[in-house]
Amino acid sequence: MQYLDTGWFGIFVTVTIVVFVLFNIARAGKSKGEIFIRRIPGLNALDDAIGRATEMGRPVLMVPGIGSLDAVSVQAVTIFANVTKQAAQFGTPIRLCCADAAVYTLAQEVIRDVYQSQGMIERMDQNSVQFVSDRQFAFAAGVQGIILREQVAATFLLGAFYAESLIFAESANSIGAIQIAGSTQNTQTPFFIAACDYVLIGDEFYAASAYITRQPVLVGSLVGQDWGKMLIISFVVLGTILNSYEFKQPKTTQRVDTTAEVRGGNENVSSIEPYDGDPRTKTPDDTFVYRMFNPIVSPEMLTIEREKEQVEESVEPTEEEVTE
Amino acid sequence: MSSFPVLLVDQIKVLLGALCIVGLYSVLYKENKIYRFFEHMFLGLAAGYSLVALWKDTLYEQWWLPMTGRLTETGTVDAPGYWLFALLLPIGLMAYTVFSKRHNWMSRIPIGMILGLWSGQQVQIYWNKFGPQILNSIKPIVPTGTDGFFQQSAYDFVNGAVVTKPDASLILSRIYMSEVINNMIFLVTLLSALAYFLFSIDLRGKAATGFNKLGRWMLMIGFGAIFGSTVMARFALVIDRIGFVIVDTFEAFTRGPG
Amino acid sequence: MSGFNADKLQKIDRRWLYVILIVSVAITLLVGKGTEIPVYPDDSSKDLYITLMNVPEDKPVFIQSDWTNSTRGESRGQMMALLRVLMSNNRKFVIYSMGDPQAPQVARDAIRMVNEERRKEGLDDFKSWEDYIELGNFPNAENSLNALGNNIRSAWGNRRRPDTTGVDRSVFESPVLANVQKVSDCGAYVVVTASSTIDFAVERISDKVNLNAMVTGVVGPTVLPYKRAGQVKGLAIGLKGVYDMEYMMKYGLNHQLEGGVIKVDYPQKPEVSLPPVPNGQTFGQGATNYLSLHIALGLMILAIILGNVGMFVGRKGGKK
Amino acid sequence: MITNLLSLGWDVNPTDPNKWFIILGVMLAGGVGAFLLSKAPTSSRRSIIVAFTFVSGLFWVLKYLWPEPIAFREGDVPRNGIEGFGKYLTDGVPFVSTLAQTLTAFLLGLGIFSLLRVHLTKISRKQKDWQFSVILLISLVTVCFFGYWDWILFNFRMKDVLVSDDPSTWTWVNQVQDILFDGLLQNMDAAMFSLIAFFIFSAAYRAFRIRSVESSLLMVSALIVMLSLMGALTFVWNSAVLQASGGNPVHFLSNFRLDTIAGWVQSNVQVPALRALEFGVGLGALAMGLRLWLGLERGGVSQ
Repeated sequence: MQYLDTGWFGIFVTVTIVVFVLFNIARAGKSKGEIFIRRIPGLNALDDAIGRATEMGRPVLMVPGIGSLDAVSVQAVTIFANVTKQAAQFGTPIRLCCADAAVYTLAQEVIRDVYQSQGMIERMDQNSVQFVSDRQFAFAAGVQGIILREQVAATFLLGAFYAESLIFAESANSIGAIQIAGSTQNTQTPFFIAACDYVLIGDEFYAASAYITRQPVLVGSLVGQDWGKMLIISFVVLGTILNSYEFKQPKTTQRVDTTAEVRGGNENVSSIEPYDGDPRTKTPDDTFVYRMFNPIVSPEMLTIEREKEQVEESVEPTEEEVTE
Repeated sequence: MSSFPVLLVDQIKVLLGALCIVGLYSVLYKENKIYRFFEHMFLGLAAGYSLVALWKDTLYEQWWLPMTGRLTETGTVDAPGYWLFALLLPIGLMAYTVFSKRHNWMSRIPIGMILGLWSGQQVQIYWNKFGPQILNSIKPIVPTGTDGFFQQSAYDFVNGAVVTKPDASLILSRIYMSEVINNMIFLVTLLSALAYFLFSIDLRGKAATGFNKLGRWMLMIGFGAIFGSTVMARFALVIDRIGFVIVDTFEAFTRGPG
Repeated sequence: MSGFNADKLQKIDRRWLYVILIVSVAITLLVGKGTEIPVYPDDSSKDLYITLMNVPEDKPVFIQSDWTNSTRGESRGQMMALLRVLMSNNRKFVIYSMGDPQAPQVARDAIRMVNEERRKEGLDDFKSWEDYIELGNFPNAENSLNALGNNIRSAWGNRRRPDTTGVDRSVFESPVLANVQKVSDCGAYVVVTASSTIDFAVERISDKVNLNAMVTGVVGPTVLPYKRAGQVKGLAIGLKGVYDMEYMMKYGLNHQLEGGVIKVDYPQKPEVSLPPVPNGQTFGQGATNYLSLHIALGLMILAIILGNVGMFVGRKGGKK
Repeated sequence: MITNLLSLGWDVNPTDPNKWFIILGVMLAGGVGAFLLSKAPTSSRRSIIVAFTFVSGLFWVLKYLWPEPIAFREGDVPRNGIEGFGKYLTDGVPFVSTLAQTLTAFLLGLGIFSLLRVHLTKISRKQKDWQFSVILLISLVTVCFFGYWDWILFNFRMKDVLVSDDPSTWTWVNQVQDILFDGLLQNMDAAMFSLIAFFIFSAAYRAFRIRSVESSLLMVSALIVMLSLMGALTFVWNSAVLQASGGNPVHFLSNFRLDTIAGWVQSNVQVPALRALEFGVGLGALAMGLRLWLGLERGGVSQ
């Protein structure tokens, strides 16, 4: 009954991070939003972008990426709900283009709620939230067409973008739209940096809704994530110090990773054996840190007795028996 | 049923392909009617195809067959069905309550389930993805090789030929000052970039803001490298497409039958 | 006056840039056919070559082919280079997709094309069932990989393919998969992809198999951290990766050719010495398109320089 | 084998003539359940959604946290309840794995409905460009028709004649489907994809200027990588380096080979920077997953 697959350490770290997040959410709930959050420049530009679209009387385009329904899409839709709230007040038309049916369903519900809660349901155009296509480049072609034909004034490209990112960003740039973009896909961030006015980098995307809404749950979770980052930082720093020390020690043992046959199947096992080669210093896999991350599983730990099931002979003949 | 000559079909395909490329490329000049034509055809084909793939690739394979079971060609049982799958239909259909003013809240049940399934997995994959990377980020920053600043070469250059030194593996195992500096750069990059994403700490003082700024600069270098690599990918595709228009089209019409 | 010219340099209409790109690539493709370009393969490509050349004879290679025609420019070259190495060394393989329903078809086409190449060289075809098994598509990479790592026999248990006599049988009865009890029984696992399916493979099975990747230039940088952490053993990136592989297939690695020349060396791994592939074609899509890539990249660099020169001169002119 | 999947008598024998009654019965029961659910009081709605979400996520969390039975082989009898539950979880993976995608598939109808609504409105009101909407609808119906016909021929009607890899066995229906899919759709995909190369060109030309430290760093690192990707250039550069070091390939100067420089930037700056980014994003996803799973996120799904 051991955690042989990942070792206890991995589970310990994951659970610690989970506890960090939940603890801080609870803490933030009590402290009534007094917690500090660093300024995120891209988000301050949201208002300007909507203002400009209002002046020009042209629509605001929002795209939650082409990912399926997950945290990234939900996060994007949450930010779009805030954009829509403002746009609704000014009566600025919006276009929200989806590439996944589930995201579309969610977005439509959320956007309708926004208009309803603002008491302006009559301002909502039925087709303002659209499902364009669930095929990547058909979606790209469709949205590019919308950008160029409707001459959108502002674009919000937030979510999981892939290759199509630059098609949107450059098309919108060519008609002079103001653009705010952000993706958790690192591969697309450089293109957003090249073609857009404001870019949310990496984790800033997840911090966005906490920054905009200042809801205690979100703010607390953000603090919990920061604790998680500090945990990683401390692992790296402590590990570096430990390894720097250990790498100067002479190598006396060596680790052997092999597979062993256990109960009619192969399992990965490892053992520590004395080292008698040329004198040298420790290698990475001799260190304490390495063993933390890659626990030693000895064949003895896998020794276990278990009964076999009584298998009833199958009544139906198998295929081979028929052909013979 | 009858059929067309295979060669003719190939020629039509290549010709249509070339037309599509020219039609969609026309948007580079400006948005125009030809582009609009291909765009709408594209959207229509894609939606139609999604409707086909919906049953063919997803529901039939992942839902219908597991629910009703499979038979082998001789009619014996290959895999039994599971009736529990049948419950997915009513749950999925709850999403269609969006059209009802009173019951539209129910559409959030399938959505919640999809999100729940995704969320549960996050806990599961976190360590598998990041554990080895944390371990790999831990690098020694004290040299163990003291006989020089740079790592000695594991090779000698004798009479115009490269010869491996006898103690090559030992030399390669030592850590020299140059590598320590590399590791330091690695460490500083990692830590400054990580610190850049600490949102709840108020940065005061030159050192803290400077470190933060350094993190952003390092990220920019990283993004630049991605940019460079991606450029290769995009150009490789456009080269392939131009090759398709020029070479493949030409070949399709010059090659004989068979 | 210089200000006027410089301003032009800064603001070349994008359409002109596009025309220049198309024309120069097209001309290079027509004129530059068959030019061999010297190259220094990346270490990650060398590691991939090492993996592929060292696959044990009795273990099949698992190929997760997740690309479609839209990245044909890179992925097809990678796929074909991979197939050439394996077929040339007579290694069995299993091929399947987890990324896209269209992926199996393009993979089959690639196998067919390599088989045609082999026929031209007077070599035997690789036959389905005996030499390789094509499993088709598994929708949803995340879950399919979970299931694969969990229990390969249940994940693939219901796939059937015709044997040499045309009778559908369970794929585990084929010579390719007969000895495979769990996913770690594969000789190597190669993901050929243009998308994040490599991330899913790293998350879910990198601790169980010798995981390698052939990815597009876009995905490449995100896989590099995995490569450095050892989660991915070998890695070919983009068109350069294709040509790297083709070049090593032709000239070997740390291998003395006639006249004592080593075309591709690997100073970090002096113990390795790998010959070129024993037979079959080596150069393919990588060699054909690599020259055009030079031209395109050169144009891009030129454009960036021109833009900057224009900006600087223009700024000076403005100050006057 | 799926045969052992749930081993709780939840299976249906495909040869059983009553199987349709069982399946239809379950569907109906589910429908009745959904109907009863729709009568739930307004105050309990949020809890119902949160409960569904929680239960769905619970499987994977348990799968991760529950101890896995050691060296468990097919046909083994679990020694105790803990092992039994662990085996149950492992066996459930193939079943739970497909759930999200199947549910999303059921939702596609909503998406297609949205598409149709937009374009039918255009046509019925004769709005600008309505002709193009007609083209869209025609393409949609055509590909649907031939797609399904092709599937039926391949899998049922002419299963023994048609070979997917051998076009000479195909009928005209399969050929039309092939033209629509391979000739049109695939090529348009590739064409749209390759458009990006042009956009990258113009974006780089416009944005890569030495204006600020940030844009300069971005530009320089992109240039180094691009240069190193040009094999011929690398070759010339490296040959020059070799000459400078007196023809000695193991000389200290060999550290300045172009591919070595690019590799250095990649391993010492790009890798740690991206790793830091990913650590953050991973934590963000984990925290958000947690909030969604426990129903803490307001304003999103569980309003």
